[in-house]
Amino acid sequence: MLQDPLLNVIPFAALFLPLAGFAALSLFGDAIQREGNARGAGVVASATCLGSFGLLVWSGARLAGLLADPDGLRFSQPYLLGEGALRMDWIEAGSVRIPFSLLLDPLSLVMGLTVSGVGFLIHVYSIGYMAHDGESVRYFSYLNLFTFFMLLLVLGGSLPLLFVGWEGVGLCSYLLIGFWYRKQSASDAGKKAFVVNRIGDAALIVGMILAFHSFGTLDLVDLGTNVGSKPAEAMGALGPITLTCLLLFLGACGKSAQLPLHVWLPDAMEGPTPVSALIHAATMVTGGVYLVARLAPLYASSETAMAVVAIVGTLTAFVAATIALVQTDIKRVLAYSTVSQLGYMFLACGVGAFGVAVFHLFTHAFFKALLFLGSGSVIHALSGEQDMRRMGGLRRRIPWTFWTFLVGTLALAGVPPLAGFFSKDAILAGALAAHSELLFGVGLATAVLTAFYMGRLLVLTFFGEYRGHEDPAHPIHESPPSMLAPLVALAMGSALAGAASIPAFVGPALRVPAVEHPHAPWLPWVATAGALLGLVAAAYLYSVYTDVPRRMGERLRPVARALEAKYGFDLAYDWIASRVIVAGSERALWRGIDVGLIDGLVNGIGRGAASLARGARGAQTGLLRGYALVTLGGAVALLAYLLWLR
Amino acid sequence: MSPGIPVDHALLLSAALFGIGACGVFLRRNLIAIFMCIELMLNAVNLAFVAFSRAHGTLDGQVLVFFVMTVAAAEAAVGLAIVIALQRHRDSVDADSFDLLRF
Amino acid sequence: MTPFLEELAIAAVKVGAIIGLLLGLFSFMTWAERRLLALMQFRLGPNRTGPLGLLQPVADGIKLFFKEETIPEGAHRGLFLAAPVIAVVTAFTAIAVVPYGPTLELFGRQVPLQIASLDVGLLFIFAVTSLGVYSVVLAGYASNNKFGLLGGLRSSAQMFSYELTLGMSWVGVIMLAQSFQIADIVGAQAGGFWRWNLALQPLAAFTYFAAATAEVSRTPFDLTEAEQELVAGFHTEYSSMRFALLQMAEYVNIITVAVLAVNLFLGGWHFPFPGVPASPLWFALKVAAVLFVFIWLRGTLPRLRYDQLMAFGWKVLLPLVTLNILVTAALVQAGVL
Amino acid sequence: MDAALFYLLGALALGSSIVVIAQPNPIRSALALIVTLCCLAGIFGLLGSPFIAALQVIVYAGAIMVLFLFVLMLLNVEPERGPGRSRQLTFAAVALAVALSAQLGSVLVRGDRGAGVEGFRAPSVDMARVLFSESFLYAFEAVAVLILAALVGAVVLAKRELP
Repeated sequence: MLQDPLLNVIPFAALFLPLAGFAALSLFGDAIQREGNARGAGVVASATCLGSFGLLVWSGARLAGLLADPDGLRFSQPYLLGEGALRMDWIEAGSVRIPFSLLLDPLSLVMGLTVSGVGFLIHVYSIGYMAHDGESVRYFSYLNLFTFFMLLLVLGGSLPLLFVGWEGVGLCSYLLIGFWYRKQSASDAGKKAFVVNRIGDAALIVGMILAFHSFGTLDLVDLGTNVGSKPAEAMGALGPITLTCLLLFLGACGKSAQLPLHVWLPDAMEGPTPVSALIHAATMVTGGVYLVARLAPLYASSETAMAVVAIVGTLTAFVAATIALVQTDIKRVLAYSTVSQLGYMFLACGVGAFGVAVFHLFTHAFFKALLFLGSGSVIHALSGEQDMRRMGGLRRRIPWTFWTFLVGTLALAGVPPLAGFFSKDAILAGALAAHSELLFGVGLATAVLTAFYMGRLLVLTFFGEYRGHEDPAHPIHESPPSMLAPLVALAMGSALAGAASIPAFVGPALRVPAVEHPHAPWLPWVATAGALLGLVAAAYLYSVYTDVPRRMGERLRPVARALEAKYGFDLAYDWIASRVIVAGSERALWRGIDVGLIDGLVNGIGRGAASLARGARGAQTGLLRGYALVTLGGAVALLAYLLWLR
Repeated sequence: MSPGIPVDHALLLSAALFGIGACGVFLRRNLIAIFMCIELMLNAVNLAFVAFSRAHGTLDGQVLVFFVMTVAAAEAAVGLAIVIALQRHRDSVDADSFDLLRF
Repeated sequence: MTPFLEELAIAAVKVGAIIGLLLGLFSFMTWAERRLLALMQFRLGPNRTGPLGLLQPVADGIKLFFKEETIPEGAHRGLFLAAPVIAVVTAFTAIAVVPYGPTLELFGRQVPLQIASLDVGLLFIFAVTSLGVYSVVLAGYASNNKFGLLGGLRSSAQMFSYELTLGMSWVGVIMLAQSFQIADIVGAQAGGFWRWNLALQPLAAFTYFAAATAEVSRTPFDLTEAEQELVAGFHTEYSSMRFALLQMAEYVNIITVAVLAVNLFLGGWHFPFPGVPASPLWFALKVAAVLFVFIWLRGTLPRLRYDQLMAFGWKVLLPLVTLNILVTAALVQAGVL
Repeated sequence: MDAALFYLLGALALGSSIVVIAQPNPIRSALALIVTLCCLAGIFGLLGSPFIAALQVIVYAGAIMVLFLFVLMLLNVEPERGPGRSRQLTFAAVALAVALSAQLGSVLVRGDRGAGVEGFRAPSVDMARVLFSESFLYAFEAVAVLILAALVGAVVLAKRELP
């Protein structure tokens, strides 16, 4: 253990600071947010977030040398009261013993810094964005609570602790999506997100139980270590390891919006835009990726699981990108883009390039947060307008937003030397290294599509003529500095994050062999060409030959309809929910099991007892001597048995 | 004392008395008579205890008899009180006339 | 003579002597009672038959002997006839185990002045006297007479109410002597009247005397016979010899109770002061004194009401005797007594 | 001579116990039971338990049976007439009782006999000592409490309700 007691406390402090902010805001919110101090809540929330970030940076710097240890640093207990003064396990039941331990290694440090850093910027942004909302105290308290749970998810040293964070961020996501709960669609979207996530979470719980059953531990590091000692038969296609991995992956799918559980994320855009940026782009949705990367040794030992992860990721990336092509809502385009990019990350995991996945996660956090915040700025400028068909020509009206948004777009499209280029290139290289040409091909195609829909978005929003109606009372205006400053910061991050050698930094913590970089000097050129091709095509199609997309849509009517219907996922779920489940519940569960079986059983027992009693009451003659005679007969029979029959 | 008393015969006497008492419980209808038959059965048991006490040469059997007697006395007191209460309420001590507790 | 026959002979002699003595004492006591009561009530009493009327009991006996015996209609004949016999048998049996003097040296052998020495001693007396209740109960029941039945009921309730107190009043004495045997109890009281249980166990002595009075249905506890209300209680229907037997049993019981009182509380055959050798003479004098007290009581106290009788037995005597046992046990345990 | 006395008392006990169950008049059966009990007391004495014999007379003959007689006389119980409502029961009852008796006899006779002490006799004082000894003291106390409870119960049960 560390000799420096201060170091032992700091991760806990970083973790609990946002919780303290939440407590302060929810208990004393009205005092903090007094009249004439409309920003108090935002300032407090931002400060706690910045504090966490600072503490993590500080401990990261202090631990830099120690972090080389692949097992990371584990902080079992905060021993504020001196060594050993307060040793208690979080859960202790039979053989299950789970300490309240945090794990700080390069992986969780990267995640934690991303969460708190990007989170801080988004907090700051929110101050301006929510300035006119009457309930900003509630908003910021939720945001702080979210930060706490996210940090718990990231820093938790065991699966159950991670799961607490996991559920906590789910809760906050629900609360924030439905923040404007008076709007029907918002509260519906919140419920949808919650319900869909439950499916994944249930799988996660089962996976956790299975993991404990198979490995005897729920500690994140020990789980990875124990895999190696498992016998060969455990590695089978449907062995416990594979099964555990698949169940945990299903959980990850729910949280990270992978097929077929992605349907909640686009709807989650009903929440405030900073929430979309923070939760549904930069941090929470990457939880699934983090979980898979965290358990890299586990996944790496099961080829089946890896294949499933890779295929699901690739498919999600492609499908979401195609849907993004036809979306008209600026935030929905970004939402599908997020789904697509998360698919990319899972693709990376699936081909064994876990470090690269984290790298993309890292860069994606910057540029996607930037894009969301930029879109928020646009929406702010247009007083709530989200439909791209009623935008256009905003380039000169809101130049700060435009330029930062441009940086984000280029980064996402993968144009060098911006961040997205490096991480995406590394993913494609990983796919190539895994000798899966199909995955590589689809990945490349998705990259082109990504560039295309981003180009479309950029052109439709910022170029051409303004197609909406400007309300004289609310003229189009640039956002306040508190919103622009985070945009600028994130733009700088998006531009530069690619320089960070995350895979190399994270590598030791993953404890799986790094992917060999393929000898393909052509890859960067091809990737860049694809990105540029997509952007240029989009620019041409949506600014010069504007009726080509419409004609194409008419020509390829079924394809367009399928895309507009988002491949019918929602319809299918709706059908399942309203027909299969409702009808099944009514016919099978209610009439069949409840009325028929359970009621029948209960009533049957009652009737059976009644008829039995009717038959047996003849013995109740009320004659004392009759009863005594029966007793005597019993005694004689018992004695006879004991004497002669035994 | 004389060794001439065979313990077996005392035990057989005890069994016979017990049987007679048990028989009486079913033959009699008068509650008090039933009670007396139960006392007879208890005494048969006491006889067996005393016989065994003699056979073993220990006092334990006799101590048990003492306790049986005490319990019998308590039982007689409460039982007869119940009989008196019954007679007062129902004007009968015939066991067959108390048959309300039936189907 | 074999030792067995010798024993038998001695026992026979003792039994004969005791029975004769008791019969004489019974006769004398009927006379004494009548004379003394008369004296107390400023009357003369029977003084015509023989000197001072001493032959009156003999005359009464002869009269009763020749009287016609009647058995009421509807009486339970067997029980009616058996009741006086039970009374006499239990009365005489009880006194059989009571010693009346120290062990004597007669013709070169140790002769205890006692018909039978039983290990259970006091318990035996208790057992036999408790059987005596039956004569009263049965006599009352068998007579087919309302007064008889009521008398029987009263006396059975009274007797087993006071029997409890009676038995418990002995417990303190038994604890002091560490024996059930009367001879041991008397032995423990040797050496002066301050060693008598009357001094050491005054509460027990009082409760014993009260309970014994009730047990033999003497005034003030003579509700069983209560001439004014029940004619004569359980022996209303008796006449002739059976009446005489019942009377005899009653007086023998009184004598038994007196003898026991002397043995248990008055130091038995010991002289009140040390130095004087023990003798049956002292014993006889003490018994006579106790008997006088019984007669005296009859001449002095009025009869209690039935509820007073029960209340006195259960609510005064029983708690008192229980207290006595507790205190005695504590003192014995502490080594004081 | 003891043996002869034993058989005499035993026969008397058996005979009187049969009277107990056969005599329709409850008072006469009570008297027969008293005879049985006294015979048993004699047998106890013969078997070397004078203390128990004395107790038997005091407690059973002297107290319990007096109570029975008292209640019988108080309630003025009529003799039973006829077998009542359960005539069929009678035969079953006699048969079962005989069977039980036989079984008990065989069980008892087979019972463990122990060493067997010649001329065993328990002095009364020893009995008292055993009763107050460590091994039975608590049982003794418990029985005392039981008696108290029975006393209170009997008083409450038999008490006439106040108007």
